[in-house]
Amino acid sequence: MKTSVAVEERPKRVHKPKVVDVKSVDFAYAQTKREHLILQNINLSLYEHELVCVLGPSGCGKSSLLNILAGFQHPTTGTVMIHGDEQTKPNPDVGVVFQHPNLFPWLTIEKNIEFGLKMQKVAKEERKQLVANYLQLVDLTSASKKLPHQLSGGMKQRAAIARTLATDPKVILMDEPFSALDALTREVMQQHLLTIWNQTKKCIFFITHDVEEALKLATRIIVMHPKPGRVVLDTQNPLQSGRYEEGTFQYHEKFMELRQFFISKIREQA
Amino acid sequence: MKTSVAVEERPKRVHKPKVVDVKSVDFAYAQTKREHLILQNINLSLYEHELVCVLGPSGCGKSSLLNILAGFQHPTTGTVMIHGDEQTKPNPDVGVVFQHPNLFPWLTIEKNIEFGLKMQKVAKEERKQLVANYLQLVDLTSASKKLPHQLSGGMKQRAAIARTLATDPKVILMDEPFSALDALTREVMQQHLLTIWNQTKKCIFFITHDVEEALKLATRIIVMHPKPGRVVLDTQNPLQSGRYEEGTFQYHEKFMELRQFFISKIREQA
Amino acid sequence: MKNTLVATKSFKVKGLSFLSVLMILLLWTLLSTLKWVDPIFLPTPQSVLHSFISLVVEGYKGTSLVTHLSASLYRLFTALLLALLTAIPLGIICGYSKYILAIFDPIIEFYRPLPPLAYYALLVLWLGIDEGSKVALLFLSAFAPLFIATVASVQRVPQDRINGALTLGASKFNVFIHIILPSALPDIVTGLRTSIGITYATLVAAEMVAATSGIGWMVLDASKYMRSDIVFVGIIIMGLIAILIDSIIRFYQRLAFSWVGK
Amino acid sequence: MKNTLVATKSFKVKGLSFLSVLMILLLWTLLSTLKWVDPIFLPTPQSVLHSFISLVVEGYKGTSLVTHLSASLYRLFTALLLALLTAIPLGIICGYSKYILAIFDPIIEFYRPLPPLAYYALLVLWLGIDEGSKVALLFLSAFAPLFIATVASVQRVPQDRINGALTLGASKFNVFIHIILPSALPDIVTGLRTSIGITYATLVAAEMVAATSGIGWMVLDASKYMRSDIVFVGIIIMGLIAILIDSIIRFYQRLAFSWVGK
Amino acid sequence: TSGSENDVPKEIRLGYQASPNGELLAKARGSLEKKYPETQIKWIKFESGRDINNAIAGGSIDFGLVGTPPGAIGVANKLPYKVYYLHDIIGESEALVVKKGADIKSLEDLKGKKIATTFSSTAHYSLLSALKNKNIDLKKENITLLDMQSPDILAAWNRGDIDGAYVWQPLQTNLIHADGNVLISSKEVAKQGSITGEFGIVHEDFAKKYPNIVKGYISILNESVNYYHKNPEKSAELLAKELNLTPKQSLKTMQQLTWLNKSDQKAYFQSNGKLAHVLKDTGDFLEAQKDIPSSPDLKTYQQALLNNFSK
Ligand SMILES: Nc1ncnc2c1ncn2[C@@H]1O[C@H](COP(=O)(O)OP(=O)(O)OP(=O)(O)O)[C@@H](O)[C@H]1O
Ligand SMILES: Nc1ncnc2c1ncn2[C@@H]1O[C@H](COP(=O)(O)OP(=O)(O)OP(=O)(O)O)[C@@H](O)[C@H]1O
Ligand SMILES: NCCS(=O)(=O)O
Ligand SMILES: [Mg+2]
Ligand SMILES: [Mg+2]
Repeated sequence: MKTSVAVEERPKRVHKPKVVDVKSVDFAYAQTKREHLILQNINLSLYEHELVCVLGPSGCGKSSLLNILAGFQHPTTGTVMIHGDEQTKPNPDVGVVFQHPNLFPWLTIEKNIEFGLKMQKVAKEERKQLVANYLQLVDLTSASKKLPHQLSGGMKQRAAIARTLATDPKVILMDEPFSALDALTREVMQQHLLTIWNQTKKCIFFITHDVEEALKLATRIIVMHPKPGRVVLDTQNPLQSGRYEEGTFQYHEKFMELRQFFISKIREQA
Repeated sequence: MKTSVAVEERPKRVHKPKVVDVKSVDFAYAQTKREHLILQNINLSLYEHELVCVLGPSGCGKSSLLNILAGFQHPTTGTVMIHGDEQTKPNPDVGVVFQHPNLFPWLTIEKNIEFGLKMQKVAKEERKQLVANYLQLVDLTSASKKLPHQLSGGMKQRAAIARTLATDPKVILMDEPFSALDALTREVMQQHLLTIWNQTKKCIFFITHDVEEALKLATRIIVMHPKPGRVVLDTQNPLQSGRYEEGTFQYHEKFMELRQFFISKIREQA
Repeated sequence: MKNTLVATKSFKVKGLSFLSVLMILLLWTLLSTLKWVDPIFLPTPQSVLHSFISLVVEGYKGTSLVTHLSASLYRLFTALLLALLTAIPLGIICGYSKYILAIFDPIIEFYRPLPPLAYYALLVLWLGIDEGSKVALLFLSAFAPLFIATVASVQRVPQDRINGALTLGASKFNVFIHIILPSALPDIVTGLRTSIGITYATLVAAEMVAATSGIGWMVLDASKYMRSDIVFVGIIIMGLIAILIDSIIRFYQRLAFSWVGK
Repeated sequence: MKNTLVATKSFKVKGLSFLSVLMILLLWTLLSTLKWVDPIFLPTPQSVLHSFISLVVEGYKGTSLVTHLSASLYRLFTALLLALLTAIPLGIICGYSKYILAIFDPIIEFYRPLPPLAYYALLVLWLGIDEGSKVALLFLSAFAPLFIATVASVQRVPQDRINGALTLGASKFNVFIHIILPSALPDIVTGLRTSIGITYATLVAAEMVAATSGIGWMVLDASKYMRSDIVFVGIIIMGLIAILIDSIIRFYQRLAFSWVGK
Repeated sequence: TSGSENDVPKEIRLGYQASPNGELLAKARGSLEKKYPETQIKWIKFESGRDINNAIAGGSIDFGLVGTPPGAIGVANKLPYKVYYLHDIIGESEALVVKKGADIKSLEDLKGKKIATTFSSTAHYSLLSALKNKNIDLKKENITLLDMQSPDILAAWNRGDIDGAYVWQPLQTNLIHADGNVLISSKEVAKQGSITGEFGIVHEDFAKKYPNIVKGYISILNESVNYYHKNPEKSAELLAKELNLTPKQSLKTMQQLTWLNKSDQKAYFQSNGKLAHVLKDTGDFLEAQKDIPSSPDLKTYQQALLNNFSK
């Protein structure tokens, strides 16, 4: 099916500081044959106060790319720079929010959020203050003394976001963070994320398989294709999320059109 | 938010045979207090070649209603009639497709589909023929000798549908059957379901939490509210699924409007 | 070991269990009191109760019941403590590195299924007839299940959890202390329960050679003199102690690990 | 019991395990051949091998090794067969009805943790010193774990699966035959493995009283004459048999239950 | 390094058996305790010699008492001990007792019966020797020999699990009282050439370190035997408690073995003395029975004897 929606194939020149710089990254899992490239020639720059959504069929390498950005895996060739330093191992400059909340189940919500601060030897008084702030930011002050299993899915995911934010990372990577939530909760969480993003002006790298979610959240949308994983589209979101207000954007005349465009783009090779 | 979409609050008088008749059903779980009604005063008639989608916030009693229709639970008061006979226990007149495929993991796909026929003592020759037909209907002929765990999620769910169809039930109940599938597979499965439904003209009772799915599939949409669970809206789908063709319906001028209407309807009390 | 089978015990279920115990006691009383069964084979409940009281008051063969019990429990817990101090650290290391595990794996896989009495003879030869060989036997029984549970529990720590801690700035050491240990602990405690169960089953065997005290020795000795009443008392005491020990650990598990599996 | 710890064995891992076994053999050879350790404590590998050959050729004390082995395995498998025939049907019934379970639960919960030797004394009293008491001891060891595994496996059959079968027209009887049994079978077989492990551990104890054959008796008898070489042979044979039995069942599990947990 | 004359250990651990001989009398009279008041004396009871072998191998005891077969096994296995004193030669104190109802009048009648004894002991040796002397083959005659320790034999006897038992005292008396008849005793078997006896062993290290204690204990044993000869009734009363028999029964059992004092030892311990030969014969028999892989030469047995008596 052909569409004629006009999307700019190059990201707009942004005058914000560069946070992440991926240069000609190839990647293959160690145990598999060298020829089985999972990612090929990835080049990508991410900037402050950007919210980049990554779309692509299952198995195209989205998570693999995120793992490399996080330092969980190492590129086979090429480099990843975070704020000018090469990324070699997981570190608090790069925060990660996983698909499942991944909280430490034996720690209260408060203690979970405090964990990163403690690891970075933030003084006790300051820690307390920061934890209180982030609890408030994600609206969990009243649940602070609870254990994760006593919270609902959405609350847990919010706590996970707060925990990541608390260590003040330069970039936040999120791997389908809301996919396990039910439709209504997901919508609430999207709101929350946008609010927080607008307040903290972080650079967020957000994987999703939901085109609608990408259109709602992203300032910029990346589409990947598999075998080997590569970026086939990298564009500003015409429905700039900055302008997002509930109940209005979905009536945007282009929404259905764009949705269809991205779906077909993802499917092209799948 | 107020909407002024015109939906008829009464189902259209349908001149098709009545399949299911729910009369003033109340329901409470045995172990909970009598006063904690899960369902209150449910009245519902389902007809042949109807595809009824049920929407409602989590915990409003959708699954409980389905369990009663299936005979897994018994109404505290009121009756459920299937083709004029009172529903007292699970039986092959009422087929069920669960949220997870629920296939018998030690049987091949073929044997899974054959299971119900065998239980009903269909002669071997006939069984073979029927299994072959249904395998073809759900496009699984080539996977017939495989065990369920060797199949993808969508294939498994298709096998489950074939297994249920094979016993030629009067009504098929489906509890969020596609919610565990990824977005692309789900769309394919919806297509499949509509094709099968059009071929078999079954009465299908379909629970979903996805408004879009309901609008795409249903001939009729029911909205339930919780505490106690009750039907608050029962209406024909203005985007008659009979007219569904890929790529066209979503451009229906009313789609976004209807979607918003149902979402707000579901949320009203949640 | 596992929790009592009947998980959520309704009043009716509890009542039935109680009735069942009652029926057994009744049957026992009938069979023995009416002399349908020879009292050497089945002592009367009265005589068992009487023996119990006299055991409490006078002890058995010049040693008080408490001394017998504490001798056995001392052996048991010394062995368990030794197992804790060795199996858990070694298990954690082996859970970390499959190469180190590969070194110990064949040894443990080989000796684990062996009947303890088969190597007890060797232990006695090596360590003598004193407490040494007894504790060693119990230690070997305790070691394998605890080691295996520890290895598995460490291997089971989700990589995501470790990665999560790393991105929050935890050092490798902190990951070990703050992530691996608390994650593995519940499984290790469950392993400890299995381990105690297996070790407890070896207790009487350990008191078979040249013991002069211990509840297991008491039962063995009484059986040689056909004192069925004392054998019964011993068995009942052992059963109750086992249930008590397991209950305590289960209580602790519920208290400390409410988050597990949720 | 569980699978060997090192699950996916790379070449390197296998090599290390092999090296580890080799090192132990080497150390053993050195310690014993150079007489650093007294040969009654640690016979030389040569003498153990020699004893093994002479056991195979001449047997032990007039009875061939095969006869000893088959005597032991006969006891073991008779007990297991009896346990299978009782624990599984009873376990299935108890898995179905928590009320029937409530009747048997306290009995099994009480006797399960008891050291087998504690009640062996009673069994000998009741059943005499012949095969009866030996098989009974092994049977009781086998029964509890198998019963518990069966109950749990039946309780674990997903209600959805049963409901699914009912809506496909299965009668209650058919649900039992076509759904409950195949669903529970993999867990029952795993329970059987545990059960065999526990029963095997009791094997030597069962051959302690008045046996005249059996691999366990052989080890015990040899130890009375300080024949450490034969004790070693016996232990090695027992270890290998245990590993063999477990491997066979594991092989069957992989073959028959490829669908489990997927 | 051998110890000085006056070295006294903090503790002496003795593994004993309830055999009605000089050592048991010394224990009953507390002679050792009196002689070494500063030393802790620990008496540990064993049911048979094989357990004493194990105990001394593991270093759990300093002194022990074993019969000739376990002693030969120990020497053949080069256990770290020396024989320092022959307590007694066994006579009627060990015997084959059969159930009155079992209809056993001679060894030939044992066909198809179940007989219990403690394997690797003097009793086992005597039983096997008696059968061998009559050319009775266990397999052919379907005789089942069961290995049990004394208390288990009593229980099995009372339950009717066995038809007979070759046992020592005090169990022998108990079995006779429970409807038992003596069929043959070790006295007769000894006459046929298979002598059994009970002797004391001491751990090599202990003997090296405390030679004077060994000498001291020998003199206690000598004194004990002499005391018995002078005061048999009084001795019987003392042993009655240890044996759990009446004084009268005790005296009878004491008379059923030959007590040997220090002067009697020479004949057994001097070069080419009797004891080494008895041990050698026993060892050879055990080798023929496949109980031990090989019986060493006579010299090895001779070297195992601590010769304190030829001087
Ligand atoms: N640990 C691993 N070892 C080897 N191959 C792997 C591993 N993890 C993933 N792969 C392979 O790498 C490819 C990319 O996987 P990845 O998880 O990055 O995809 P994805 O885009 O995140 O998919 P999804 O949308 O399903 O999460 C797939 O072909 C996958 O099979
Ligand atoms: N077995 C049960 N016993 C007692 N209460 C139950 C049981 N199952 C469900 N409930 C309660 O009944 C109510 C309705 O549950 P039900 O599963 O029917 O809701 P639902 O609409 O299907 O929700 P969802 O969209 O989350 O599947 C809920 O409040 C739930 O807690
Ligand atoms: N009566 C002596 C017994 S034993 O030492 O030979 O076992
Ligand atoms: Mg992924
Ligand atoms: Mg539901």
